[in-house]
Amino acid sequence: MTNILNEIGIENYIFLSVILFCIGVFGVLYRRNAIIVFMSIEIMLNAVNLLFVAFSTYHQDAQGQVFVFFSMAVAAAEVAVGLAILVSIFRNLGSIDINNLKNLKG
Amino acid sequence: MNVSVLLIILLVGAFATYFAGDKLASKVALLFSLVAFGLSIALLNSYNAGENISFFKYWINKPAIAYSLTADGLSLIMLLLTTALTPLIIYSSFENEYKNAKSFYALILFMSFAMTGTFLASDGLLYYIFWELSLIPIYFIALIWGNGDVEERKKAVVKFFIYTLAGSLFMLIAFVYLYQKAGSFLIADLYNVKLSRVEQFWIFWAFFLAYAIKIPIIPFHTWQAKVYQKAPTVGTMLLSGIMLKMGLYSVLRWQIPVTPIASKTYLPILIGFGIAGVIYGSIVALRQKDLKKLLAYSSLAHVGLIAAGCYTLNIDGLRGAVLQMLAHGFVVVGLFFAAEIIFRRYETRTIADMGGIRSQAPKFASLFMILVLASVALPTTFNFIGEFTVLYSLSQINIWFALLGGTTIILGAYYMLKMYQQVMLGETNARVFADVSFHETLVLVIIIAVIFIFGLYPRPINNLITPALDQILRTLFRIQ
Amino acid sequence: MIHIPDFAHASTIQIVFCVLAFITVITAFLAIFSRNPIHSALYLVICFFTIAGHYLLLNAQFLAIVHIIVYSGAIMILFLFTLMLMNLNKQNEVHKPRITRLGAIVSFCLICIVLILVFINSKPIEGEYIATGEDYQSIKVLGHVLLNEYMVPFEFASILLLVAMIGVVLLSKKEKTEK
Amino acid sequence: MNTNLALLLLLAPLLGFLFNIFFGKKISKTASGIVGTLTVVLSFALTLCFFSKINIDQQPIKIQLFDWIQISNFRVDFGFLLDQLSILWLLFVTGIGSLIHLYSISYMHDDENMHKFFAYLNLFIFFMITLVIGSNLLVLFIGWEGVGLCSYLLIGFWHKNQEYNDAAKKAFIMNRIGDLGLLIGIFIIGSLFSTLDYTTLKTAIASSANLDLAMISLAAFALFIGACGKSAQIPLYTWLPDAMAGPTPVSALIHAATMVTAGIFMITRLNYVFDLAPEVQNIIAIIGAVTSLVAATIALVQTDIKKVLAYSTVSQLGLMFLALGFGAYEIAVFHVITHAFFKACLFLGSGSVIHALHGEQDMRRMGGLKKVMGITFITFLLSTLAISGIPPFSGFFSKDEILMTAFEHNQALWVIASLASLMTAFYMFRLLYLTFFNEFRGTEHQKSHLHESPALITFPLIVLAILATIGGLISLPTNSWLNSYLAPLFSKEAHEAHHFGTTEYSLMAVAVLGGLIGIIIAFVKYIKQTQVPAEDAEITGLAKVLYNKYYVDEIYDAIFVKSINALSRFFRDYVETTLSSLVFGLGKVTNEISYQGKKLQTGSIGFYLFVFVLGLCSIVTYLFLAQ
Repeated sequence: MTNILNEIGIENYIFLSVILFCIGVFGVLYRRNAIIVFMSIEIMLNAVNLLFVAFSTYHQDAQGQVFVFFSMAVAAAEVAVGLAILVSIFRNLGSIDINNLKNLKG
Repeated sequence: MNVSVLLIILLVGAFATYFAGDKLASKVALLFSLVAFGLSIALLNSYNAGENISFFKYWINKPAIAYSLTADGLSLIMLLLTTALTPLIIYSSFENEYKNAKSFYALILFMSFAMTGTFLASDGLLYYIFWELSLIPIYFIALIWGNGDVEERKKAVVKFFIYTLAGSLFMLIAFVYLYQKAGSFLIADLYNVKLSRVEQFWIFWAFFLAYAIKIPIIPFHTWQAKVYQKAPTVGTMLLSGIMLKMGLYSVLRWQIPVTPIASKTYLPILIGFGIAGVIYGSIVALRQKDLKKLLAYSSLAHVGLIAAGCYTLNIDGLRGAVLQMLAHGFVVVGLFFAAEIIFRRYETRTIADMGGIRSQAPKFASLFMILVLASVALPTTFNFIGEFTVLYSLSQINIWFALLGGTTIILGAYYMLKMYQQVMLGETNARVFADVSFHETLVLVIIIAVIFIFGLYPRPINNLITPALDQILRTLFRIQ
Repeated sequence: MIHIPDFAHASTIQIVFCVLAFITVITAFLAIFSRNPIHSALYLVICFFTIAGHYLLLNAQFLAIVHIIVYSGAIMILFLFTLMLMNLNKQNEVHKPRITRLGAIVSFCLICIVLILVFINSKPIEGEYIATGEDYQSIKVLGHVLLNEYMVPFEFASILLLVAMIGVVLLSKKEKTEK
Repeated sequence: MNTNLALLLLLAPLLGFLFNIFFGKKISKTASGIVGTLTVVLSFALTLCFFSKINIDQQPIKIQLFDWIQISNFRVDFGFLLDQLSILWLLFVTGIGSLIHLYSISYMHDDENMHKFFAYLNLFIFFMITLVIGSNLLVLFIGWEGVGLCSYLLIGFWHKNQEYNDAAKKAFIMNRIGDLGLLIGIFIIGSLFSTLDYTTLKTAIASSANLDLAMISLAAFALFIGACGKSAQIPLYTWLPDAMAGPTPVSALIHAATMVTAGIFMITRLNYVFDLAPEVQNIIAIIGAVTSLVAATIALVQTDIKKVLAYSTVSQLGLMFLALGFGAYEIAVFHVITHAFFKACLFLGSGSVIHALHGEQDMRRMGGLKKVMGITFITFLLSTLAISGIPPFSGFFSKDEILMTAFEHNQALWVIASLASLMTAFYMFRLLYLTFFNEFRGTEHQKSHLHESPALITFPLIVLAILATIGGLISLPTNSWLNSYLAPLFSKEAHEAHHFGTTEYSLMAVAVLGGLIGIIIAFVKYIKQTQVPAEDAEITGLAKVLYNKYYVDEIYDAIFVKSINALSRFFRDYVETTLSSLVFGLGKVTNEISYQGKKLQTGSIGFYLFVFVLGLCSIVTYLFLAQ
């Protein structure tokens, strides 16, 4: 059994995940809709997960994948809690435009 | 038995007072403070008998901090001052009603604990901890139980707190630097660490800032008058009677021996600071309208002279300074108590509202007069011995120092007698002034007795402190 | 040293990778840019599927399945439910001011350039990709690792999920402020 | 035995003080007065014992109690020295003190706080004894400050009157200026000789080869400043006339006979120091002469009977300093003693007059008292003759000695001193005439109550008048008992008895003639022409300047008191606030920084994220470049 990376190369995974990550960052900065912001965060998480798996293969080690599991668990929890917060914000403010959330202004 | 027992007693006392409830608090606090006083007498005895009363235990390994308490003559005498004044101060407040008395008295004992620790600690960081710890209770005492407008009080007290804290921070920096050099916070190691001139310069002024604010030496005194005025009298007594002496003690214990070259170099400047304080404080005191503020400025003047004595770096100056510290501690407590006695009856501290008390309260007038005379250092009072010795040591350095410092004799008499005249003398006051009660008399009589006993026979104190001061000077001049 | 795929002589795997990668990036972009949040969510689902494809490509079958279950199956459904709950599909999002968008684009470019340059210049240790032939990512092995070495974090993860669950229930419950 | 007796001598008045302070109120006024008097009489009796003892064996008695102040290279003990000088001083301190106590029993009988008065008087005697018998300068200093304190307490005895309190305060503070001088002197002596003990000091000075004469002069000068304060010399004399606010026995005891002579005692005690500083001695002589003239001129026009006596005291003290300046210590001491007799008598006499007039002190409201107050008048007359230097009264001998010494050393000063004594004769007789002769000028009410004072008042007057008359016997020009008695004290040979030739006799004649001229002028003015001094508002010209004491008080007030108060106000209102605002300024700066920094927190998440990304980029870049 050959290593799949012989065919594709670890760099390409790196680039892919970098691009995905940057798209996530861009989404967070660009959009005002909190749900889309959340989705962008998910994209960033996935970019990292992808890199984990790629390196797990590279090192032929299961530990990378184990971390992906944990990361998924955290992501799931985060999304659940985050969306719940969003729902309650929506209930209170009638909008989820992040520009309206300026209570942190000093 | 060693000195840490004393600390434990005071700390336990603080808790016990808190849990005793508002009604019993003052009595429990008095009991514990008296026990502490008795204990410190016992410690003195065992020290005189040559027993080892120090305590040493490593506390934190890295950085190396030891729970190290050492008592020599100097520490012991300051200890005695603290433990003797604490019951007196507590007892003096017996006729006052305080809200939440349990916290009040617990804080007093806690403060006493912290100050005792400061006088005993021989590890730099431990000392620093006690030093800062003593600030917390007085902050609350002044803030919560103080008098006058709340906003102004808050302003004054917060200023005091932050100001002294900021000063101490420089001391902490100095300690950290010393630790880098010496690898230990223990005082003996700090004494032995080799420092260059420039290093000594920085460390010296860092220490100076902390102590100058605490003592206070002008121009770092601006917190003092307001806080004295706003704090409850008990707080003022604690501040002026004991806490100021922490700064002076620290000058002798920490600043001078650690930075000998700098101390010798800046000797004239520092004496100048002290004497400027004497003159400035006396002159400002002349025109104060508030009795407590006047006493605050008089305290500034006296403390300036003590500081000048500390910085003379000769045995007379040091001994005089210590004697004067003790004398000033008692007298200033007495004077503030006299102000409190008037306040209890007239509800005012404005001098202009007083006058004509003497014909109504002859007993109080006599006791107050004696305190005033002690404060102006009449011979046979304890203050005279201190003042004379300090002035003598100043004259050894330069006769002009003695002359300028000696203006305290004239100006002190001027503002104190002027105050006494405006407060006590004149046509009988229209308002009734009940003469001093038993409690009040007892407090004043104890203070006066101390003033006269040691004013006539200071030898026990001399014998106790002289070896310790000699040791400091030997360290200072690096004589083995 | 960048490994440029030789498209003329590309192997099947390489083609599959390129296609998958292309879809991933495009759908990610679309997810961000589409006006309608429902569309965004659907694009994102596709994106996640392609990522699962990458996992499969890397021989991590279990992970791919879990990924599909968790992300596409749970998280995205949650998103869709929320969107429908809020009835946001019609909501027209007001565009951000130009300066904000400019800032977003600048930072996007910046982070892209920085990261890519860093990775390019980081001079990875050149070497043969090892293939020990050992089984390291079957369910059996993973389960072993997960429940031996990482047992405590595993349990903590479960607690985390439990706590999240409770928290969500509490958060989304209607507050009884009217009393 | 000596120790116990000496301690009893010292402590008896202290016990009297304690008794009167604690129990005086409980017993009757007279009883407290008697207790006070008895303690002083006891001291006097003991002094007589010591006096006879020292006359026999000539040996000073030294008593060491315990150590007091520890200085690096020496120690100051509580120690007492009973030698010729201190016993002499004790004699008249306790002697006159007893008489004045006796006098006060009657004089103060109407005062509700009589027990306190006696307590303070006793305390004063105690401190005066301490001052006199201390064996070193610091014990002297205890007494020195202590008598100042008692003077303060007694001047302000009627404490409801703020003017009296001002006078008391002034006395204390001016004394303290002198005290600082004394302390500086003590410091210099201590550091030069490592001792403050008189006998050790004397031997140290005698035995040391190379003395630092400049420092010794400085010390002597500083000590002289101290003496100036206590003995009311220029420039520190203004407190003494004001001190007349106190009850009259106090003026007699403290401000005429005893306390004010402390400066002379101290200089005499340290004669061996002053002998080494001739330039300081010159200053002393000049100051003494000038003081005596200035005070005499002021006394010429005063109308308050006690003020006249006060300025006369200053003037006489000036004469004593003149003698001290010439190194004629025994002459100064002689004048101290005679002055104590006649001035105490004069003050007590004036007290008797004031008592009869119910507190009236203005001579313009007196007159004609000769008829009703016979004993007072006669004693007063005898004392006035004594102070005017008319032979054979005591003042003649002492004053004449001083003038003669002055003539020998410095004729300019002699002229000044003679002028002063001429004026003395004038104003004293002016006082006498205005008070006792012609018609009574007071109110009818006062007139109806005129009476001779009771025996308790007149008895001390008689005793003192006798002493004032015959006191000169102790030091006759040719055969001076005093000189030989005091001889052991002085390092150089006692002043040779003046060689009596034509010069001396003519000098004597001039002095007597001067006195007579003064008396005659007064007689012409106040008896023949029956003039009465003008009312305050009508005084003009030079008389006004004199009447207002050369405006010295006002000048001092303007220069020192006002300026220091202005400085105090300036410090309080400007310096304090500036310093305070500096400290607050630090806080304000911090506050402002934080306020400006707060604006960064816009609350816009987009902005935060943007900054966050930038930060991330820079960190990554940094980490990468740092490798």
